[in-house]
Amino acid sequence: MAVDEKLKIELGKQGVMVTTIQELYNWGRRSSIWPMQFGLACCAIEMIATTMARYDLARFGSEVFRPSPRQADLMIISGTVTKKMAPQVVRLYNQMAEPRYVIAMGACAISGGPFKQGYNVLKGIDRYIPVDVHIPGCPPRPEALIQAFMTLQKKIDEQHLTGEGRPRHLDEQAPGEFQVPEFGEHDLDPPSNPGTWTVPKIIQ
Amino acid sequence: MKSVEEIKAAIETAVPGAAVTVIPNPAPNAQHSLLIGAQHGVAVAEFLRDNEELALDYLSNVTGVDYLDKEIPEKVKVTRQVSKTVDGVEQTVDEMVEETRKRVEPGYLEAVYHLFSVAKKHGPVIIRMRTANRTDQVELPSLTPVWRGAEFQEREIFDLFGIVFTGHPDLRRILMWDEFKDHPMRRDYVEPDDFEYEPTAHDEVLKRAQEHKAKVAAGEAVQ
Amino acid sequence: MASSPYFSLAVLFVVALGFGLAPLGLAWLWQKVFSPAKPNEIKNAIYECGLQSRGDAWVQFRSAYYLYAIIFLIFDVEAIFLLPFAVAFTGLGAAACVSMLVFVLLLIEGLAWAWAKGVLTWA
Amino acid sequence: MSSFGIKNEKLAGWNRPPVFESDGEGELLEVAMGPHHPSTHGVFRMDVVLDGERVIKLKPVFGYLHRNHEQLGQTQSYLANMPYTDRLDYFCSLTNNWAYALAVEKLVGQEVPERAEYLRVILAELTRVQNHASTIGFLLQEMGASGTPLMYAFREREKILDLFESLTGSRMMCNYMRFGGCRVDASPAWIEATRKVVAGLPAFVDEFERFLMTNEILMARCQGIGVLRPDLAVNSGISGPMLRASGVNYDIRKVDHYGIYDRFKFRVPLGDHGDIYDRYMVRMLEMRESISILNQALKDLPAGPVMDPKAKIRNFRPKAGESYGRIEAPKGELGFYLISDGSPNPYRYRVRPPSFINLTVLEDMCLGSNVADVVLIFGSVDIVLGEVDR
Repeated sequence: MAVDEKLKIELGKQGVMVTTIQELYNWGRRSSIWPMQFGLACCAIEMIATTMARYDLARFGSEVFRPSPRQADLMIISGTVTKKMAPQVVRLYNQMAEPRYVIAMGACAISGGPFKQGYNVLKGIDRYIPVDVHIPGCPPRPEALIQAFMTLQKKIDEQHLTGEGRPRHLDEQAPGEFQVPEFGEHDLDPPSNPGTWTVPKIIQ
Repeated sequence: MKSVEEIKAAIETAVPGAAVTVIPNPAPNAQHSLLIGAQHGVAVAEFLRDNEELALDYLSNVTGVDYLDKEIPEKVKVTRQVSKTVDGVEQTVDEMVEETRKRVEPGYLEAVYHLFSVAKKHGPVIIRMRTANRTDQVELPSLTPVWRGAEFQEREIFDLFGIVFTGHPDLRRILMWDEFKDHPMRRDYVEPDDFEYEPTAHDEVLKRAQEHKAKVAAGEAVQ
Repeated sequence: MASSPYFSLAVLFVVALGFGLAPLGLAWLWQKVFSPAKPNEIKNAIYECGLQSRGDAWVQFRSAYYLYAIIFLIFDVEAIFLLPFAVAFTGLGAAACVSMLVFVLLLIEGLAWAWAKGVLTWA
Repeated sequence: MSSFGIKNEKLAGWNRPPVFESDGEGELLEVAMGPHHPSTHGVFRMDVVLDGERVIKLKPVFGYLHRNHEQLGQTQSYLANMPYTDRLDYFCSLTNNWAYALAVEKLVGQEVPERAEYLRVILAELTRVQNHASTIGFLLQEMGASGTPLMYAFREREKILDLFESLTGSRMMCNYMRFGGCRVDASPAWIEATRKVVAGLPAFVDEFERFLMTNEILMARCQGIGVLRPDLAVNSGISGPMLRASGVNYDIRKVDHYGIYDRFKFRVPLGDHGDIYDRYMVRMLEMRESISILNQALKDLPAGPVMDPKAKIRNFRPKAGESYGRIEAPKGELGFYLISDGSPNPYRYRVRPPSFINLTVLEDMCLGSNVADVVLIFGSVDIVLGEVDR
C-alpha cells in the first residue's frame, strides 16, 4: 500500500506532510546511527580523522562514539582482525543491542588485506559475523567512510517492516546469536561460522 | 670506542674462561659481533655494563634468529670390499673409494643483543648467544637481570622462536594466545590449511592454494 | 469542579505526563508486536572489554569509601536545607532560627569530628 | 588462564617493581582494561588488580594486533617491505620508511644525494610535529577534555597530511623512500606549500600552549604522577621523549649523526622530574625544535637528483651480511636489523619497536596510583599498537 507519489507531492505543496510508519521508522533509525568506539589499527586513525572537524561525521548524525556495545548501533571494524582478537570482536557483536549493523572498513577487515599470509591474521571478519557494508582501501579515505555511511543509510531506508525485506531484528528466524570461536592449537576452533560464511565461488 | 678485538681481549681478561669469538660482518658497515658462550653470558653482560671504559648501559635490541639443520655433502675416502677379478681369480679386495656422504650439521637458535652506551654515547656492540640445537637443548641465560629492557623482547623470542631463557622473571607467551602450540616464526612452521584465494598467486601461496584445492577435491577439508 | 484554581495545573500535569509516557508506550507496544525478543546467553553476559569476565564485582570495598559517602551526606543534605533557610531567614521567629541552627550545627559538628579523625585526607 | 602467574618470584634486584602491598582492609578487584577499551589507543589490554581505586598490580597483555610483520618481511623482497613499514607506526609512516631505508643503505653501503637527504629531514620533522600534536590531543582527550584539543591537533595534522598526499600520493601510507633516495622529486609548488604550512605552525604551537600549559586541571592531573627515574629508564631501554623527560640527554639525531642533522642547529629539550607533565612539555618543545629545523632545511634545500642514479632497484640482491640502522622516530629509537644471505628476501627482518619497549616500565609507573591516572600514564607513554605487536 505504498503512498502514490503524485498525491504526496501535491499535499506537500499544500503544507500537509504524508508519510507511512515504515518511512518514519526507517528515517528515525537511519538518521542517528551511533557507532561503537572500536578502533583496531590504521583504519581507526582514518575513522578518527573522519569524525574531526574537516570531514565531520556529525553531519550524518553519527558523531557520538559510544564505548560500550550496549548503546551502539553500528560496529565499524576498522583494522586487522587477528585470530587472537576475533573471539572478542564476535562477543562484542553479540553484546550489541539488536538493530545492529557492521561496516568492514579497510582491506584487512574484508579479507585480511596486506597481512593475509600472516599466521595470526583472520582472513576477513565476514567469517564469523554478517557484514553490511564493505569499504575497500588501505586505509580507505575519510570520504570513503562517509560514503559507506550513506550506503548503510540507503540500505536501512529500503527495509520493510513486515514481509520479505524485513531487517534481521524484526525477523524471528534470523539468528540472534553468533558462535564465539575458541582458541585452538594453531587456529581458531571453528575456522569460520557455518551459518554466516560460505566459500565464495570464483567465476573465472 | 674500542674495536671488537679489543673488547674481546677485555672480556677474556675480565671473565676468565668465557668463550668469545669474533663473527665478522662482510657488509660495508662493519658491525662485527661477538659470539659468547652460553655459560658465561650473564657474567660477560654484567662486565660490559659495569666497565667504565665501555659503559654499555643501554640494551637497544634483542633478536631471535633461526638457523635450520644443514646437510653438508662431504667427500669421504672409504675402504670398501669390492669383488674384482684379479688375474682371472674372483676375490674381494678392499679398495679406496671416494663417495659423498651427507653430514647433517645441527641447526641452532640464536639471540643477538645490540648494546649502546648512553653515558659515553658510543655505537653498537653486538653480542650473540647460540643454543646447542633446535629441538631439546634450547636454553640460554636471560639477560633481563642485567638490562631490564630485554624483558619483553626475550619473552617475544621465547614465544615466536622457542628459546627458553633461564632466569627470566616472567617467561610466558607474549604475542600468541596461551593455548597456541609450537613456535610460529621458526623456518619449518607449517600454517594450518585454510581457504586460500589469491588473485595473482605466486610461489608458496600458489602451492598452498593448489594443495588446499586438492584437499577439498579429496573431500578432507570442508571448504 | 472546573472552577477550582488548581484545575488548570492538573490539566497541565496530565498533559506533561502523557507527553512523556505516550512515546514510551508506543515503543513498548511496537516492540511487543513487531520485533521479537531474541535474548541469548552471550548477549546477556557481562561486558568486560570483550573478554569473558572473571571473578566477581561484588567485592567488599575499603571502609574509607563508606565514610566518604556519609560525609557527602553532610554537604548534600545540609546544602538543600540551607537554601530555603537562607531565603526565609528574615521572616522567621527566634524559635525557628534556633531549631534550624541546631540542625545545621549538629551536622557541622559531625564534619569537625571527621576532619579531626583525618578521614578527609585521602590515603 | 589467569595471567598473574609469575612463576619465578625471585625478582632480580632493584630493577623489578616492589609488589605494592595493600593494607588488607578491602578485597582486591581483578579487572581487565581489556582489548576493547576507550583509553587504550587500540587493542591493548592491561590486567589490573585494584584495591578500591589504587592499582596493586598491572600486567600488560599484548598480541591482539600481532600481524606477523616480521614473518611477512622475510617472505618478500626488500622493496616489497617498504609499504609494510608504513603500517608499523601508522602515525609516522615517513620515519618508518627512513629507518628501513637507512638500515638497507647501511647493508649495501648506498649513498644518498643531497636533495634526498634534505627532503628526508623535512618529511621526518613534519611527521614529528603531527605525531606530537596528536599525542598531546589524545592525552587531553583521556584527561576529560573530550574532543576540543584533539580537534586543534587534527586540524594541523590535516594540513600536514595534505602535504604528504600531494607529494607521495597517500595521506598516511606514504611509501616514499627508496634505498638510495626518494621515489619522486618535490615540485617547487610543493616546496611553496610546505613553506606556507610551516609558517603557520608556530602560531598553532603558541595557541596550543596558551590553552594548555598553565591549565590548572592539567597541572593537577599530570604533575608528580607516573614518575620514571632516569637510571631505571636507561636500564629498561626506554627511548624518545619519555627518556628525555626523565633528564637523560640521549637523542639519536645527536648521537648517531645520521642523515644531515649535523648541519642544523637544534636543541634537545630535557625534563627533570620524569612525570607526565614533563613528557607533555618535552613534546611541546620538540615541536618547536622541529619547526626550527624545518625552517633551516627549507631555506637551503639544494637542487639536484632525488635518487642516486647508480642505485639498483630491479633485482636487488644485497651480498651476505647484517646491518642495524636506527633513527630518532617521534616515539623513540626505531631500528631495523637485517640479516641478508644474498637472496632477494632478507633472511631475518627485525623491527626494534620503541612503543613496545617503552611499555616495560608501565607497571613501575602505575603502581600505587589511581585507575584514572593509569589511563593518563599510558597515554603519556604514547604507543601505537601496529608497532607494539608488529
